[in-house]
Amino acid sequence: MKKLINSPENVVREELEGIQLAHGDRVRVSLDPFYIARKDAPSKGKVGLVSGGGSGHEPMHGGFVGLGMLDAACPGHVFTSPTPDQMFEASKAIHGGAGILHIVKNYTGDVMNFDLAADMLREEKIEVASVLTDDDVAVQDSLYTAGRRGVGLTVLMEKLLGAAAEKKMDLAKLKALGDSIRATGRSMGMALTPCTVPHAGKPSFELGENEMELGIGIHGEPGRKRVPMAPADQITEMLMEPILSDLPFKRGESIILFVNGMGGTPLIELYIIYRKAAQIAEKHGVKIARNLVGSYITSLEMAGTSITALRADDNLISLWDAPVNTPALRWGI
Amino acid sequence: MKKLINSPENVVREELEGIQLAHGDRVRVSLDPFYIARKDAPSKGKVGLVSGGGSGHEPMHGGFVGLGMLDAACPGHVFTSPTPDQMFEASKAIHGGAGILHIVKNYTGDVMNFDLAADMLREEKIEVASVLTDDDVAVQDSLYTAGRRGVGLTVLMEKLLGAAAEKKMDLAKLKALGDSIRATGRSMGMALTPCTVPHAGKPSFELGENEMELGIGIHGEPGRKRVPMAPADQITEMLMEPILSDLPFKRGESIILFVNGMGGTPLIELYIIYRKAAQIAEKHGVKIARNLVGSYITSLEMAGTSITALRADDNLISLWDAPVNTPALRWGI
Amino acid sequence: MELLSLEQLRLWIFTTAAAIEQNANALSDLDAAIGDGDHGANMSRGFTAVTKKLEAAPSTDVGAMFKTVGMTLISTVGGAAGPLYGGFFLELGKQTAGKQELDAATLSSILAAGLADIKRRGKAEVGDKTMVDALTPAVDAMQLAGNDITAATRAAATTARDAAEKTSPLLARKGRASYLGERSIGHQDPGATSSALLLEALAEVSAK
Amino acid sequence: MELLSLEQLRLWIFTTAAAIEQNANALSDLDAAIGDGDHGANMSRGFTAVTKKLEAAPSTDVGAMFKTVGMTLISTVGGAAGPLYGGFFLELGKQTAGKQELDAATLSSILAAGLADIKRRGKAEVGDKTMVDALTPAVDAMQLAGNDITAATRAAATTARDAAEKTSPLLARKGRASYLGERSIGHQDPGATSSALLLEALAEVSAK
Ligand SMILES: Nc1ncnc2c1ncn2[C@@H]1O[C@H](COP(=O)(O)OP(=O)(O)O)[C@@H](O)[C@H]1O
Ligand SMILES: Nc1ncnc2c1ncn2[C@@H]1O[C@H](COP(=O)(O)OP(=O)(O)O)[C@@H](O)[C@H]1O
Ligand SMILES: [Mg+2]
Ligand SMILES: [Mg+2]
Ligand SMILES: [Mg+2]
Ligand SMILES: [Mg+2]
Repeated sequence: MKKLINSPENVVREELEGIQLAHGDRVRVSLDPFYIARKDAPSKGKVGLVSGGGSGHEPMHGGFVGLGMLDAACPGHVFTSPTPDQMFEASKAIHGGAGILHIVKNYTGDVMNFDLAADMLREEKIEVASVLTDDDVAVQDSLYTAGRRGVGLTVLMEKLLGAAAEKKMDLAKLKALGDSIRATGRSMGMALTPCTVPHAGKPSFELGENEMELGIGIHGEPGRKRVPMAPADQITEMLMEPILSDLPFKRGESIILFVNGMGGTPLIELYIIYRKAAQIAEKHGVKIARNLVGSYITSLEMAGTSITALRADDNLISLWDAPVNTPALRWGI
Repeated sequence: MKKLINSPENVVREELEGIQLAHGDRVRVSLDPFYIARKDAPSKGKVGLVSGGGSGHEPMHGGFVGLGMLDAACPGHVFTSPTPDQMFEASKAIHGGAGILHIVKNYTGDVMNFDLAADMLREEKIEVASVLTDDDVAVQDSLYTAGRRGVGLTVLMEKLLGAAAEKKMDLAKLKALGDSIRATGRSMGMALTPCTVPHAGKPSFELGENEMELGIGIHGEPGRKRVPMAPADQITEMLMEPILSDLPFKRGESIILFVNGMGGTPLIELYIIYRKAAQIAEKHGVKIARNLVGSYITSLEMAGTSITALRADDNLISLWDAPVNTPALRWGI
Repeated sequence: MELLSLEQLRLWIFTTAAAIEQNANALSDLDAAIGDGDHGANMSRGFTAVTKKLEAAPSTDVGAMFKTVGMTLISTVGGAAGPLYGGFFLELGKQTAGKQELDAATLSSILAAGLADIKRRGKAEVGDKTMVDALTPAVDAMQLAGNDITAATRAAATTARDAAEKTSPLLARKGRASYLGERSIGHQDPGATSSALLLEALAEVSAK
Repeated sequence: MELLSLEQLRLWIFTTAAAIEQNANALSDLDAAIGDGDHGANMSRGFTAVTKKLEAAPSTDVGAMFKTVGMTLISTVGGAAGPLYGGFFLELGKQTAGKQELDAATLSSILAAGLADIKRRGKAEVGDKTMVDALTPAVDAMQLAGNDITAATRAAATTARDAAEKTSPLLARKGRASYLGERSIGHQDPGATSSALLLEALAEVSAK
């Protein structure tokens, strides 16, 4: 394992110290318990948006703390969901009196820990609601599974709800908006290489020179199946077709299209993927109203990509265009 | 070699088509010859800023085309400097009547090709000046070498000159400003892994599990020396100390500090590097006025980092803060 | 043996911590195969913190001690195992408030209550390839074993280890492993394995 | 042989293109060791384009043909080799404007002029570990060899190959290889190697 770290135990703390030093103008970092909060929080009468999850997905979530997006983010250890005390303290720290909305990716651990935090907050008479993301079409949803994983849609969810919260939308309406975004966004990802969790010290799986993993999550886990290596255009089809047919996205609809890198994939390759994804959307008569191309929800240094499509009406588009000022996503200000 | 590409020959063209599809609102892509230009160029009376270089360094340079930065960028084949006809056509396309400034990284090929383009432009009675970047302290400058390489400083140069050009600074003044930035910026980089040029199909060098390359450039070439793997804090010292002592940066001075990823390094590691780099600057009494952390000048999927420090007076800081709206760098608008 | 004292129950926790520490890599390897490879690290981080806490402030009664264990696990383990094991020990704490010692009947009934809390929280049933698969038969075996704690806990430990191994052929229906579908078959469940370690430690302590 | 015709000189370019194509990987490997691994790809991209151009529009005289070669290399090769080889052929073109054939004296004098252009552009001297190290002794050898083109070009080719091999122990002082400092020692220079291929092709054509 070769990494730019000092020791596996200190990765998250030292990263947080670096974020404080680099972005202290916008965020305030707590080291006990770990969380990153907006420097200007709490803002009176605004619903507080709090997310969190294992580390190793940077810039998500900490890089999305700031005006027009999250009020706080709770980083767990690498690929391990954070603990209720983090979510509790972070939520209290940024509570502006209008309640708290937790944005939670659908993993057993994340869900149970955020539930415990919500219970603790309610005991303090703080109103709490939560929105789930479970957009990964690679996982079949059924009563007999943990349900679909929350992946790329989480980034769009945090941007869009952040913009709505900034406009002082109330908790119930935010929760409803989040649920409708959850219902109309779909994603799928693939990997060319595994990644190495620092404290594990070895790759999360082995992959041959002519193999790739299709239907991966964001925790270095293997995908739904292992398939032979293919050209970028074919890979893009293997991701786009299941995404488009799952909802399904219909002819004439508009979408926000998000082509994401898994951490070790250079931007030049993401544009080659975006090129084909846009051609496929066009072929299906789906209009790309807005797009995002880059590595925003990652699995450490894993090489690979994921694609997310979200149905976008004019309201969603105006929320997308609204000003955002975070370390990782910024425009309009 | 595992990459998200269709064929080595088409990498650059397909990337450019993807950029056109993703960012057509801001840029106009020419496929013959290859260049990326501001959609709103030429802008009357504004000096046109044109840069370029081999591909594989994304987002540099194409991702920096837009308001407040470059008017055009010329991508060569991967790690191969572009040709004079590209620079000539791009410069003509964005010329607003106030002359053209070429921002050139100091590599024999880049310099000679831009020189040929400048000759062609002068034959068309277009005023041309050029600014070099040669900020890599790993290379000893002397009459007996090709001089120092242009690396990370190029990103800051393009941002700062872009802001000045937007303010309608004339060609002579821009050239002088660029030369002063060139004189006061220093960089150094290292690699944990090589990278693989698509048409080569195999890694640019071999590196053991406990080795790293110190003093690399941005073309996948080996560094000045191969040294044993070390913790992030020590690696940061190996980069920062030569940078600070070379100029040298003096106690009480302000700098813009840029911690860059080489393409395959996750953001979480860059913040660990930034943390130590900021501590070292502090120890030397050097004030970090502004910072940039991310993968902006890369070597395909290489894992590694480079650090750039630039002396920054109030004038430079206000140019840094000026609005910029490009696919890869955006704020204030 | 008829009774387990507060001191012996503290020793159970310390023995568990040592066992987790020893098997941390093995647990993470199991998790890497069908999960995300952190179960060992999560558990050892948690039980290291628990050990510190208990050594710092010796609890006055069994209930208080279990509560400390549960709270500490919840705030240090994270992931799925944190709330599940944390809730398990909180439940043990509720059931033993004020007690200084436990007999076999009480011990098996509180473990049953702890298991019930895990099932309530995680909604897993036997056969879903989770820690529930190890704990359920173990608790049953203990209830049948009667009043000798040494024998009862040994029965529970042996049953748990076998049951954990039997999770290997199962198709996961809960937790991360369920994302793998068919690919989850043929790997032993890490949580069931850590549960077996927990009960093995209890048997060891009860044998002394 | 006393004279090289326009047709034979075109054949020289085609033969060079074939040789570059054959050795593209070898040239890139040499460049990977002390540069950035693209010299083979750059040269073959350039000479493929040149071949297309010349086949599409047969030039009317030697100068026009060399000019086409130079312009095409400049707009397709890129890197350091593009302007250097491009400028080299542009210079050959200037020297041979309107000519239909060349004798040995002219041939060696125009090659000397082309080399001078490379040195002017690249500011490299003999010993800097560049293509100049192969071209300089080759051009000298040719001038000494006298009026038989077959013998003169053969002398140039052999000298160039030896000189290219002799770049291996040198410390690079120009181009990317110079960034490696001491580490550039022990590797043969790719540009010197492609220059040797260029002259070998000329010798082959002149032997027919
Ligand atoms: N819903 C559930 N009910 C009971 N146990 C579960 C459930 N989900 C997961 N587990 C247990 O948790 C273990 C994984 O724990 P751990 O790896 O620490 O958390 P995570 O899966 O969040 O990384 C699994 O092996 C399984 O035994
Ligand atoms: N200043 C120079 N003068 C003469 N030849 C040079 C000079 N710099 C580089 N070269 C030649 O160019 C070759 C490299 O060409 P190439 O790899 O195509 O370009 P680049 O170095 O830009 O990738 C070197 O092997 C060397 O022979
Ligand atoms: Mg986990
Ligand atoms: Mg090159
Ligand atoms: Mg796990
Ligand atoms: Mg080269």
